[in-house]
Amino acid sequence: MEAGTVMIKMTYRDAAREGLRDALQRDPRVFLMGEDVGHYGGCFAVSKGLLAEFGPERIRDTPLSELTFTGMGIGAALGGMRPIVEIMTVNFSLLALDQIVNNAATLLHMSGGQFNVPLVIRMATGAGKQLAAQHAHSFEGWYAHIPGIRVVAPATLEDVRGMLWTALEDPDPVLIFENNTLYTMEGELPADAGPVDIDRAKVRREGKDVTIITYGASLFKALEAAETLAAGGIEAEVIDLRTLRPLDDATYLASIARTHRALIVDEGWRSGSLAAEVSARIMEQAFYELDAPVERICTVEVPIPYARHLEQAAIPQAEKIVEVVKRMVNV
Amino acid sequence: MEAGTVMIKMTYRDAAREGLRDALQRDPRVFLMGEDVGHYGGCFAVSKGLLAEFGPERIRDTPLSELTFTGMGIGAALGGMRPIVEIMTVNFSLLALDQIVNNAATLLHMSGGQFNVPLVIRMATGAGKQLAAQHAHSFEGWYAHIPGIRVVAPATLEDVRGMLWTALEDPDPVLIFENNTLYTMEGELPADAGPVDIDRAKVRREGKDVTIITYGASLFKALEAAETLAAGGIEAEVIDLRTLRPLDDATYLASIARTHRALIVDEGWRSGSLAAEVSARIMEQAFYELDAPVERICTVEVPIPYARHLEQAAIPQAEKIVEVVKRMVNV
Amino acid sequence: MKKKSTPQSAVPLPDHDHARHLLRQMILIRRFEAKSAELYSATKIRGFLHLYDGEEAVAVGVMDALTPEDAVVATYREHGQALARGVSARSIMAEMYGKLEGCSRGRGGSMHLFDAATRFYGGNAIVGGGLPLSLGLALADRMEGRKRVTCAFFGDGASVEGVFHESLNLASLWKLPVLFILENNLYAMGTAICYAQAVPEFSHRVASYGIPLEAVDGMDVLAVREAALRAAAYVREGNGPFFLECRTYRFRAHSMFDAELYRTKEEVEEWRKRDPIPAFFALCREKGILSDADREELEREVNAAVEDAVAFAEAGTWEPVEELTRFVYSERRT
Amino acid sequence: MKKKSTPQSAVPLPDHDHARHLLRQMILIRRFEAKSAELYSATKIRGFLHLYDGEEAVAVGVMDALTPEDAVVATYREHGQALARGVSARSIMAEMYGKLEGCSRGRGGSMHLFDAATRFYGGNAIVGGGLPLSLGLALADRMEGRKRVTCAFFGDGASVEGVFHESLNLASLWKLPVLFILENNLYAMGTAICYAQAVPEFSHRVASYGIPLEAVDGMDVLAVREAALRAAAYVREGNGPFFLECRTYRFRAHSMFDAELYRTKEEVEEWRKRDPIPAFFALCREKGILSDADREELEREVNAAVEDAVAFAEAGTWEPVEELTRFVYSERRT
Ligand SMILES: Cc1ncc(C[n+]2csc(CCOP(=O)(O)OP(=O)(O)O)c2C)c(N)n1
Ligand SMILES: Cc1ncc(C[n+]2csc(CCOP(=O)(O)OP(=O)(O)O)c2C)c(N)n1
Ligand SMILES: [Mg+2]
Ligand SMILES: [Mg+2]
Repeated sequence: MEAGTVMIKMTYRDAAREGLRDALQRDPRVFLMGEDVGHYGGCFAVSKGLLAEFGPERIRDTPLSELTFTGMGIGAALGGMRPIVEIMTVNFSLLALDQIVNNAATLLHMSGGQFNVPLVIRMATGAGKQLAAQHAHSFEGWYAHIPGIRVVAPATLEDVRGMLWTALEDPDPVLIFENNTLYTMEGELPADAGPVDIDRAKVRREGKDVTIITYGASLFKALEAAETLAAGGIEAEVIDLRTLRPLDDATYLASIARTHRALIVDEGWRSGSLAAEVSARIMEQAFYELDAPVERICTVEVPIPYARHLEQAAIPQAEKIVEVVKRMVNV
Repeated sequence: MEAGTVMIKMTYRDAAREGLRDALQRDPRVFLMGEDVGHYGGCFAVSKGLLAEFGPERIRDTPLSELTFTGMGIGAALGGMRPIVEIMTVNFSLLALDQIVNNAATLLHMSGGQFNVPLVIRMATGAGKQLAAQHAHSFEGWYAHIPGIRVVAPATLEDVRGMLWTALEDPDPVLIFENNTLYTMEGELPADAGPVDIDRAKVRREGKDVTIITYGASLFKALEAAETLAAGGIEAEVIDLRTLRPLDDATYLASIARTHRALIVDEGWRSGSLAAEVSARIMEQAFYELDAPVERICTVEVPIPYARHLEQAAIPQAEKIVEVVKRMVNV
Repeated sequence: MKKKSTPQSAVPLPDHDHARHLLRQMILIRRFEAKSAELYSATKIRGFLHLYDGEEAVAVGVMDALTPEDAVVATYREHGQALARGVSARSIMAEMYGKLEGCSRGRGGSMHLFDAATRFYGGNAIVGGGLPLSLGLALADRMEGRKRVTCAFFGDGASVEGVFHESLNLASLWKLPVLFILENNLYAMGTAICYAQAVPEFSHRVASYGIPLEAVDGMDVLAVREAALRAAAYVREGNGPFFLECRTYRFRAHSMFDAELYRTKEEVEEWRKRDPIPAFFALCREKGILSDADREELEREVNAAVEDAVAFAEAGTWEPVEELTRFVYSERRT
Repeated sequence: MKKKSTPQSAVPLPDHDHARHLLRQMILIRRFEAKSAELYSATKIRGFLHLYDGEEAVAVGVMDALTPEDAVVATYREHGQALARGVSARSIMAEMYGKLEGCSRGRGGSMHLFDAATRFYGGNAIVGGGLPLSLGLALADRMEGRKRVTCAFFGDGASVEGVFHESLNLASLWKLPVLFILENNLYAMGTAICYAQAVPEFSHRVASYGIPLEAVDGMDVLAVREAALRAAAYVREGNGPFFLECRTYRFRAHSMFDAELYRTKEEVEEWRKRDPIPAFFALCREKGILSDADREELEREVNAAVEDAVAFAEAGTWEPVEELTRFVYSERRT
């Protein structure tokens, strides 16, 4: 950070809003559309105030028609705009999946390179707020299966603000997943915070004994666990994947070459999780570096229950990370 | 097989049809609904003749409304019927995904065990017929991520006929994926072929040098490769997963305990594939058995191209299996 | 196909017991939810909580027209729908506490109330997601020759989802015994109906599927009941689906996280003047069907019932964490 | 809002050049597809192949009403739409061969013809999947103040998908410059419209979204063209969407894998009597606009063009397998 940079206190939600304001101010082709982004102020208050500031042409409340307004975003991108489509939460994005998978992700390819789709889709994701089975999905890892789209998961204020900028400059569709438990997280951001790369994972904490690979809200559980472990003399390196598709293998492989042990923490259900993909890649690319099998902590394979104690038992927790790492390191 | 069993020559398509006829004859609660299952005779001619035999109450042509008729299947199952919903191909099932993920897979759990959903959904899947990006998805592995549903992939005549029976007896939703390149495959089936289990993987060929784990149409590529390899003195064991969710780990782990090497062949895209999950499980449960890293052959991460040479280059092939196994065994 | 709705005054009046029952149900819903909101602030209840405040006459009027054999598919704003259907206040409150004794064992919460005994098929939190289920339940009845009605509740917001179009078309095409209950409260979250619908009017669209529609004052419990009786009879007789539009209003915020920036206090006040509870009581008093004493007694009863529900929920138990993975699949495999 | 369509006789007649152009396009489509079917049997073309045989007047009439600045979103039955829009026969044939010189580099095939030069946005093989794209293209034009029309083709089958409802509502609500072209050929694959739609009639439903509709004889190229001109003008002037229903019929099977069990030969024969090509030629000859010699010349031209396209495709090259993973992401990142 430059000397003299003014730091501003804000929440993750504010940072997301500043990212949107930036984008709307910078590029007249940018507009935001989605359910309740305007008059209501955004389901998570992210877009609060933007309708008054930018008007109804650029902050567009849509009817409850996820499939169509998402596809409309694709069409508008083809037509030269830079739409930001907000799907309120990932849960409702299943209704729009056909447009994402069969149009956004394929048009460039099917047209032999003629039509790219510079579209950004934002959605909230994740469990942890007692919203029960239909409102607590973590499908960002699932989306990362689809070639033709880019999937990012900003965990920090800097990323939630800066990734949007970079995503809007990308010629291809970018899906941004904001974990719904992070909106109230507080932090500081430079007044002139700008774009950040959406290509590389980041080491968020250095350590020599084990590599913890994670992203999104689980990052903070991993960092918390790392502090606990440090007190017991175990130094965990914590890696924030940031971009889930395409995965930046180099960063975590380099870490594993030092630590020889890896744990992946992922809020998706275990079977077919992003964690499985990372584990398989480590198997393929770093098998001979490993002193112990790679392990995964994922969400238990159950529709997320409403009751708090059950929900918390279903999703990854810092204590569990501590427990597994201790076992791994003693192998 | 019992002595004296009469064997009948038929195709995979015929076997699928016989499975449907069995079911419709056996249980008056069973009915089939989907696009063009009646008057047209089924997109792949699987249900040809059934409308004439069972009438329009039980062979129901639906409008092009995937989301609604799939959800209607869920409702009919709740109402005591045993519906078989045919979604013409997995490609169109994205339109119905919300009902599958948010209702079929969750109702039992959300209702605290009150309402189970005895629904069977059949769909064709897979590439290989030059149908291009929107018509060549292999999402069965992707579906296997969802708790609350069971996912099966019959590769043989016996399985495509018998799995339906077992699926209809299951109290929970079962998705049956029939690979579209298999419909014309010929074989023999006993006249009285009946139900088969939908719990266990099967060793389709024994071998001591390497375990090839696969399912669906890739099974035959793996078997072909195994023959080639055998000529060169390498004995590959070939395992047909059959059920993709929940996975039967025991069968492939037992094999790996003998062969110490595993290759997974999967027609899904590589990142986040079912193959990744299997690899991760081997990592977790058989790390110390491995003489070489587990490898994967999956579909190249590209929307499936129309041109035959490109499409064939995108999906797994026997030659590639031979090549990878040779490399693995020489490690 | 559009029928005119009958105003409260023109509808035959209920007798004392019946009037008392209707009023009691509406008040029960109102008090139960007021208590729930309190308990939300006290963090006893969590997740989303959508109140039915102002819309009570809809659920109470409709449910009174159904038989126990009929089925109900509800929305996520379904406390009122569940209570009016006869799901016990105890089990609903326990559910919102997340207790084992809840109607969904604490796994569903406010948005996912289920009750097999009253054929209450949930609580669906995907807007419009219940519509196909209702068609399927109705199809099962039709195929089995059972003369039942499946009643599907949904909002104006749901009516712009694609699934609405598909469901109306299929229900009509296959003559399914579905009673569509539109709770038109003019808003989908913060989106006024004029921002959601090109033509914020249902009669022509519904008629274009060949489905008869009746629009009724959803603030008038007798009018809703009468219309629902006619509608249910039509459906039960095998004529196919019927569409009942109940024009109503929610007095409170969409959920507990709503600053209500999208409508004015004045608008809400105007609608509050049409509160279905005092309106119905006034009518009954004027006609000599119910007295002030009746009402007081009834309020006492309801308050006791709500307190009892809270006590039940408080005394309830937490499901052991070891049982987390139950109900992902059925325990029996037939 | 429904307008009566003008019969062929009442429409102003084209001059010689224009008539020749219209006839030539229809014949080009017919011959091109007949050749494609042959090449399919010869396994030069693979995958799905959906012929437009019988429906030529729709695409030719509509495209003649558009300007080069307008955009077209097509279906999977789009050879006719592409040819009429001006995508070259060569590049389409090469595409179906899977050659690098194809309009989609051989990656799309018959169902995914794309052409930036003519603003032809594909070839969409998900029924109804193109509708939202057309709305988005129109929205971009509207936001940028461009007076363009986006023309969305779709079938009767697509009209029962949820996306149809959502798209009509949104297009009307936001007054988007979309020209909806319904190719109503009475079947969706093997499903006759009466098995798909409760009310197999579009005018009321479309009106219920506040969108004007005109139904036109889709076997009459002049009537289609006139109606499309009026419709495009309406849309271009900023009045919002317009819905043109073209009543037509496909003479051949749905695709190359169709035993046509769902309709009778007699029905097909009846419709063949209304073949748009002989009908239009007969009119032009009767009115002295075109002669037999004109037609013969034109047939020769078209045959040559088709042969040329085939030769071009045959001579085309296969994209190197090494390039398989191109176009998954853009090569430039701005
Ligand atoms: C498919 C889907 N999209 C968005 C949401 C978020 N959401 C919850 S309630 C609601 C408004 C629904 O309005 P309406 O159907 O009119 O019912 P009301 O809340 O007025 O009772 C929205 C947008 C959702 N739950 N499901
Ligand atoms: C969403 C979806 N469901 C099913 C199909 C399979 N399918 C391809 S074409 C077709 C019929 C479409 O009929 P219509 O829209 O009337 O167009 P037409 O073929 O008559 O031109 C069907 C069912 C598909 N491609 N997409
Ligand atoms: Mg509403
Ligand atoms: Mg059609």
